[in-house]
Amino acid sequence: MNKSYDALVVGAGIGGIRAALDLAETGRKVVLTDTRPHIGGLLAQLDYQFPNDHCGMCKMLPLTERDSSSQFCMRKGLFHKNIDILLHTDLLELSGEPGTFKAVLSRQSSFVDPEKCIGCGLCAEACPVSVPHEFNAGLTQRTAVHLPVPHAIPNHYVVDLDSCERCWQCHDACPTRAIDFRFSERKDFRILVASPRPDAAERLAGWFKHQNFPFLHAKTGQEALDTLAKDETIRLLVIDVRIDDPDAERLLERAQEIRPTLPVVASCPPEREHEARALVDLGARDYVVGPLNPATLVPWLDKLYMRLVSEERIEVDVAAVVLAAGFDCYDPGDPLHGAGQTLGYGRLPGVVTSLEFERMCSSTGPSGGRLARHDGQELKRIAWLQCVGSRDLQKKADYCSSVCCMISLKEANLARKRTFGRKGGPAECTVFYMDMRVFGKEYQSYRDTAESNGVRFVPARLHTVLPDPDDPAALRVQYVDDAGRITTETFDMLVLAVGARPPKAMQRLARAAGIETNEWGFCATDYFEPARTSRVGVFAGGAFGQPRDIAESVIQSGAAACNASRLVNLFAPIKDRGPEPEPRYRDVSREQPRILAALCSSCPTLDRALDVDDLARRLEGVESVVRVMRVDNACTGEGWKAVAEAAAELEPNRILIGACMPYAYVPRLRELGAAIGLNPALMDVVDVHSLVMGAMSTKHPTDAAVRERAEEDVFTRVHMSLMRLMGADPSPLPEPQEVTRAALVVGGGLAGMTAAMAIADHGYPVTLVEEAEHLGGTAMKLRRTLSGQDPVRFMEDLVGQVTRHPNITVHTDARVALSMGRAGRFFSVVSLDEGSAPVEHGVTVLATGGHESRIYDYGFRVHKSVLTQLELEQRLASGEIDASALSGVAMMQCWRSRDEHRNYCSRVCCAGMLKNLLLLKERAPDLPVYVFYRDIMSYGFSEQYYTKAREAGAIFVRYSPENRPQVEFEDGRPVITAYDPVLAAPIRVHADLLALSTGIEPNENWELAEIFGVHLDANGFFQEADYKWRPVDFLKQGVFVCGLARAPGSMGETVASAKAAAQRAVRVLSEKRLVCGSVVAEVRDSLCSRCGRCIDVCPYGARSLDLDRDRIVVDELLCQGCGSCAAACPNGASVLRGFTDVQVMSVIDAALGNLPTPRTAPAPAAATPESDPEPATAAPDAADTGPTEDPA
Amino acid sequence: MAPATEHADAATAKAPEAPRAPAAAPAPAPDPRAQALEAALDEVRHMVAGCMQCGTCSASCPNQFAMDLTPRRMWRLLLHGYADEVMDSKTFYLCSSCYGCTLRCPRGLPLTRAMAALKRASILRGGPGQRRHGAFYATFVDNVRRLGRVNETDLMAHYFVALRDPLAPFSFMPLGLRMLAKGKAGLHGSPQRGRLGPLFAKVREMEEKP
Amino acid sequence: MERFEPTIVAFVCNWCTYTAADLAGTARMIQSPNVRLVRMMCTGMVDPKYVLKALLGGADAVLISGCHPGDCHYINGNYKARRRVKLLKEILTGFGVDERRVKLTWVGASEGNEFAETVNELVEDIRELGPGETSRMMVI
Amino acid sequence: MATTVSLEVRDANPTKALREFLARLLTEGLAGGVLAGKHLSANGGPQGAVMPTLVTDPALLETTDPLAPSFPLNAARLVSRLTRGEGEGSLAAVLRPCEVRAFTELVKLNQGAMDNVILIGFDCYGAYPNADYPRFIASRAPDEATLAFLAAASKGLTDGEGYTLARACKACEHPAAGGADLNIGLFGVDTGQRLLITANTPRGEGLLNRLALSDTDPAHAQARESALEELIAARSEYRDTMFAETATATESLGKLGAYLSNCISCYNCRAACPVCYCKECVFLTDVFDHKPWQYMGWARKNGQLRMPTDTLFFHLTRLSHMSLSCVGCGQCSNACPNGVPVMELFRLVGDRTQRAFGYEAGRNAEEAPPLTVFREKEFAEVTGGTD
Repeated sequence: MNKSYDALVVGAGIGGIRAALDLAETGRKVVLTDTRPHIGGLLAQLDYQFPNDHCGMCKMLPLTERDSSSQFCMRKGLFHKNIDILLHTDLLELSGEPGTFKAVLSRQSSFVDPEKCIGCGLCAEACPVSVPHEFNAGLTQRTAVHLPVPHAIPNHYVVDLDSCERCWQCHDACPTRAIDFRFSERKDFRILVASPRPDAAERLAGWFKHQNFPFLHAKTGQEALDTLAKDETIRLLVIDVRIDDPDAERLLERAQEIRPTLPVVASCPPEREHEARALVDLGARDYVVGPLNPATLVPWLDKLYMRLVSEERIEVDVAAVVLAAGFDCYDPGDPLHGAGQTLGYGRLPGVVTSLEFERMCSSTGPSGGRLARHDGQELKRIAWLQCVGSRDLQKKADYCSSVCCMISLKEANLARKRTFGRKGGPAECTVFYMDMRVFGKEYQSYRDTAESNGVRFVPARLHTVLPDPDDPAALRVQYVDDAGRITTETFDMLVLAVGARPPKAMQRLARAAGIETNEWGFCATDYFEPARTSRVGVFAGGAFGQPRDIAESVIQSGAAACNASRLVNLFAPIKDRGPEPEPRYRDVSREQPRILAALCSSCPTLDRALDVDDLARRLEGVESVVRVMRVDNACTGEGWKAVAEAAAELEPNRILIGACMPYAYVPRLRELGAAIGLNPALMDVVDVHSLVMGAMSTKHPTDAAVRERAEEDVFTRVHMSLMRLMGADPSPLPEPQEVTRAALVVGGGLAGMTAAMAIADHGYPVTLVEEAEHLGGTAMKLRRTLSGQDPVRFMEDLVGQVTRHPNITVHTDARVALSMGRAGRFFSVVSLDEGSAPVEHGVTVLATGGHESRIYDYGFRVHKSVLTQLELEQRLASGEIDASALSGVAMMQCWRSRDEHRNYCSRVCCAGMLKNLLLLKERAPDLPVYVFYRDIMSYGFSEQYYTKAREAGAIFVRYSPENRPQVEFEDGRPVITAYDPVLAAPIRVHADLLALSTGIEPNENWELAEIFGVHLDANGFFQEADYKWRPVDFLKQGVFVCGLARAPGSMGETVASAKAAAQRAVRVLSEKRLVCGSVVAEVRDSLCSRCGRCIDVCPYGARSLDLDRDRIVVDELLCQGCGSCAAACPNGASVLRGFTDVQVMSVIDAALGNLPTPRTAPAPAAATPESDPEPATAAPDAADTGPTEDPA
Repeated sequence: MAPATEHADAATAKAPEAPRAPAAAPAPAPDPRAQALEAALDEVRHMVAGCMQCGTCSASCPNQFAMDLTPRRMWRLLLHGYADEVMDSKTFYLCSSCYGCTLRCPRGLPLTRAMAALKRASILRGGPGQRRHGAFYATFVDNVRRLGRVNETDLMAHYFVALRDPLAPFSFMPLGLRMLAKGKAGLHGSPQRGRLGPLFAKVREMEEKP
Repeated sequence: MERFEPTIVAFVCNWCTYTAADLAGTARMIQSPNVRLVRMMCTGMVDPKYVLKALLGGADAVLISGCHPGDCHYINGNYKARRRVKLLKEILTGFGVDERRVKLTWVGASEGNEFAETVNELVEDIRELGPGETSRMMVI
Repeated sequence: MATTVSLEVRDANPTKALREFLARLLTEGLAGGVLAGKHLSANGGPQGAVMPTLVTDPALLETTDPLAPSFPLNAARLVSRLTRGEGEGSLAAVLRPCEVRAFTELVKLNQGAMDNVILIGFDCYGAYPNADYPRFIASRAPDEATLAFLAAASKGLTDGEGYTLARACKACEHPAAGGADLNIGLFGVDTGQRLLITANTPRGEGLLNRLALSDTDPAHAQARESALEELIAARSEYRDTMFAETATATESLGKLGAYLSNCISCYNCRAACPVCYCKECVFLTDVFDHKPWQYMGWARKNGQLRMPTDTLFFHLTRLSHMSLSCVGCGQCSNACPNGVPVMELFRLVGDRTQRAFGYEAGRNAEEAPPLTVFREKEFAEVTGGTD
């Protein structure tokens, strides 16, 4: 029987992780796969991410029930009790119907047993291979057996079979026998060769005598089929394309019928290679071209064998699928589509891609983060060239990759930071661009900051890149400036801002998943529902459907998860889900601490480095330790069984495991806890191996001093853990809180209605409050989308669905007057015409929307000829404006946007302009249309409409904020005077109409912000918890934000954010009771003076003064366990569980060897090296030395 | 297409004087030649409409140094409706059809073709500019047609005649002498003479067919 | 003569620096064996008491290390830590404790080499300074 | 500009004038109670401590003598108790400047409220340590002793046989109560004729309006300013000498240990400290409830262990907790049974830490305590300039 999951998420980058977590947190079982050997996708390589130039990925981790997932840096890894992660795994096939899909996965083997690999690296030392390391974008070399990423925990080596030279030295070097190339099974790997050549099998057997594969021979197709039919032990079929009776194609088809999972490969003479390729298209795995010779065939076939026997085919039943395979970076070195040739990429070492530059800035990169020229000289002048492989019809990319502008800004910032304080001053940074696309929420100010920090922006495209004749390591670049002058400048480095491309295996994945791709090879998605693919039940998360930045990817994944969750819900409603069996833990709060310690000795490292028996003896002497046992395999089930048995015998109330890679064991602790009835918060795992690994590989392990040192180190570390565990608070966590399983959605526009529908579809009652008389909001005013859909019908349908939905109560003409409570349990009052209505709800979604700004300027509202783009859209739709009767139309972008008035890009205006422009041009092709703009923000696939608009003959005139177009009126008709930078001359445009892109403003939100205890940003939008990682959350849990109230966005983006918010809301509602994390703050009221310092420092607002009871209270769901309050409290009235003063101070004592242990006890003089100081340094001043506090 | 722009202040403008084309005043008498010219220019406008003014064409042009308008500005003028400025310029005549701009244009515009189309339009239009800038071009082609390859001496002789400028030969004298000295230009006849005649005839035949 | 090996208690944040320390540890970049890592959830929870306890208990130096400003998992814990360390330095330097014995740094998750560098630098500094006074005093 | 009025003194007895002033507050309903130092025994004498006393009956103000050079405890904590939570009627508290500043700190820590209290400070010449005051007053009548003190102190003569002004007072550079609603001016004033009353806050202004006292001659106010400046200069000089001595005496941790070697961990200093507001000191909680094996471990490390333990730890921790709020009232030294010069240490360190954060304890109720706020870019030197 197949393992079954609620959802399959393909791609374990940031998008996939978000989708998987969103589903897992609502109790859905998820299988998360990635073709790479690590999680994190592209972001594993990016240490710094705009717009704050730091990481913060960990902020994605669950906030409620924190204990069910990992609580450490996500670069190390991730686990969640409801997620199974399969790396090195591809989706082969997806069959069946939504709700009952069957997915076939194939997991490649890394040939290194993760249960045995201790990451010592001896294999890599032995490996003779040297190939470019993908992690560092090829800037460093790696061996065939290597660590894919430096920071994963546990970090296991993997063998890259493609580059392996089959010398087997790694196998011999491995101290734990973790590497397995399956030597012994070759003799059972029966290979059937279907070839007309009479000696085919004998010849092969001769070549493979070392491998000893059994070869069988079939001279005709029929013979091969007969053999297959009767001999089930055949493991591989080799088809020579020259076979007849039946021919190769037919043979392959029939063979697949007889043995569907049998791997088949083809062989062919060079002239018939196309036939072999055709066989691969039909399902053969690979082919080999003759004339065959043992030097190439043997490694090829042997590697094939190793793959076949070690790769795993996994079939799973899933209800829904989320595809989040992200994007790849454009390769300018690609021989077919590369732009590198003209730009010197691959030829001049100073020309690098943005990804390569990113790695150069990274501490784990080739130079450890030190920026230098390739000849070692200081990097003084760096240039970035935008749109390499994007917005380039020649490179088949009529789209904008959306992220490169911001990446270049970030890299310029980084470059300046990395070179700051150096003698010659920070590096000079120059960005060559066409349009700086800073269309995200805070991106304009990000650009402004870069500009004020000295980053230079040049609107030009570099053309020629040559080595500088005076300084061959530098680059001489040429471009034409606005005035048309050829300009030559010298740079030390040129960074190509490479665009996004569909993932390499996109075609295969699309075929396997049965989805359509768009003309650029990305997943085709629905305009209004960008998370929807062409196949029902298969959703697109992250940047799979379009290149996106982190925030947008996270939102997109939330939307995909929400769609998947809705589907899963049809098959297994969360509401009806039985409560998970809660483990019952023994109450040990009245017992003295009794610690069972177990040291893993499965790996020889520890024993080699120190005297483990002595160590165990010493540890047994530590206070509260009842036994120190040695476990053979702490990493396997058996090892844990031994611990469980000992626990049953000794009834300890604390357990400490000394093993390697503690993070890997956290899920095990939960299991052990359930098995022996002890709360896992009273258990811990301490790493005892990494400390001695250094000693083992670099120093002679038999040196007594080294061994003693190692023992001391390990002892101290374990001792510290014992002390922390000893002080662990055994009292139960705060009582979980009952959840009111209903939602309040404020705002009845597109976002509010979408969120309400999504929550209601999960079976929870929703109260939808709209201030206006009717549902609909701003989206109701739209008449057309850029790609031609009908928003009116879409909105009318949605309003209809919402009004009819049995779980949704709609209040129009209504406002929220009051709200109190906390996540899971709110009480609000809605004031209506006919009085007020109380609402009890567990979550709140704020979707109060925004509107087109109106600023009375440029003759707006004075002259009839001036109107906003939205008005133009409506009048074009109604026929009020007849395009053919016009003699000229002018359009003005960024009107009072992206400047001191409203320093953000409203995102939608350029698309709105293009939409009206194209409609005008469609109706009157010869109508002159002039667009005055700063940067056209046609990000993503809307770029194609910009191209179309240009092609349709519209004239775009760039202006700078310092030199804005001037508008006068002649007979009520606008006359615009502007400076055309290309003509280097002013121009005057006479038009009948002037359409202004006025931008989006949020609706008045401050009152709601106050009512719900959330914040607004400087522009009046709601301030999300974290721009990148928690875009629809507030710091206050249980309240979510979406739509224009969060940030400007298109209808599709609004829908996505609404669904993402709904999914977050469902996460709270899916629990009957909400449980806090085990690291949570508490108040010892008897000590508390109510000074309120803890309230001031709490970043989550989790603390408040309860006036009725006159005490400080902690909202344990809001509390994330940062401990700020504990540090701020002078007398320990505020306590963080797991990190109490007693615990930390005794850990410090243990760290310093200040606690009694059997060995230190009898001979204090020889205790530690520190206590044996040099006389000369020990007594410089009598007052400083002696027992100064001697009462005598 | 009625151009609706004008230079606001011709005195400060570096671009040539703009014709004040009345917004809605079509030419009174449709001259077939003018119509053909307008159609030819429209074709070019259509070719370059997708231009984003990135300047790659200008930067990649090896002859840009000699042009009076950079290619980018020329496309821009054309799109703005300043056909005369474009027609009066020698930029497109200086295009040596290296295809550098076409290869590198991120919008994939057929710029070399557009240059050639401008040359054709210019011939259609005639006028003193065309004679001046077109002289070399016409002489060159004629030279190739007659001799089967370029004979520098013969070319220059015909060019000077076409220029109708008695002083022109003197300005080229130093270069001519140096070339003669290095054997780069000679008076000997071409063995290829007339070999391209059938090719030219075929092209003309093809062009004349509708 | 054996080289003086300083004992350093390092309070590192669970998110960034602990990861970096792991990275440095697995990459074996840290030369001194005497760095005792005490994992805290956040630098913002490092009570001045802990630093004092470590120094009085015989540590030759105390290192506090967490996420870069703007990168704190808990939003702003590192800013609070910076003020506390400022305060501690003001107090302790007056009593002849060299400023270098209390060190605060920001080390991001992938900055294993920065962590190793920080530690190695600190070790060098402390070697130069010699053992802390308290390692010879009978104070707790 | 702050209003300064003149309070007429009859019989050359400013104490009496002050009593009458306080009585007016009670009888005219401007305050529901008056908290001020009061001689508990009418005759003074060796037992004659002057304790803060809450008086609601104007008739019972007769031995009230806030100006007496006796300072048995810092009354800020008493005002804190009287103002925490919902108050009943308003209170007038006559406090020394250091008490006003301590109270301001406590208000920031939510330990009291300014709303229902009129703070009346006065120009403070200082006070004698608890042990010295009985010797100072000897057998004199309270008013007589106080008047004699004021007369002598105005000439800078405060020390006599068996009694010297507390060092904290001698080193106090905040002798006037700038943060109080009203400040009674004595410095440079002929206190036989008048007292000056200055309103520092709108509430103080309102009060003075209600009391309708006559404005003072600007010359009197000017004279007071000069005297104040002079006094501050003298005290600052004394303070700097004291700082230098203390800094030398504590220049290493070893010396600090010696400095504190007489400490018996009685925690009187923290009990007497007005700004140590914890309900219970952490050093008295179970956190420091060490197990016998822990003591043994510590002892074994160096072969011996001073008991009681945690002395240096306690003082350093208290410095980290309270030095930013230290107002220098000197009650810690006053309370120490073993003569540990605690005040000197706290003033020295407090001066340093407060300066580091640009903060001054008690200066302004609006100023946030340094550890409760932060800025994104500050103190780059702490991390060596990296961020």
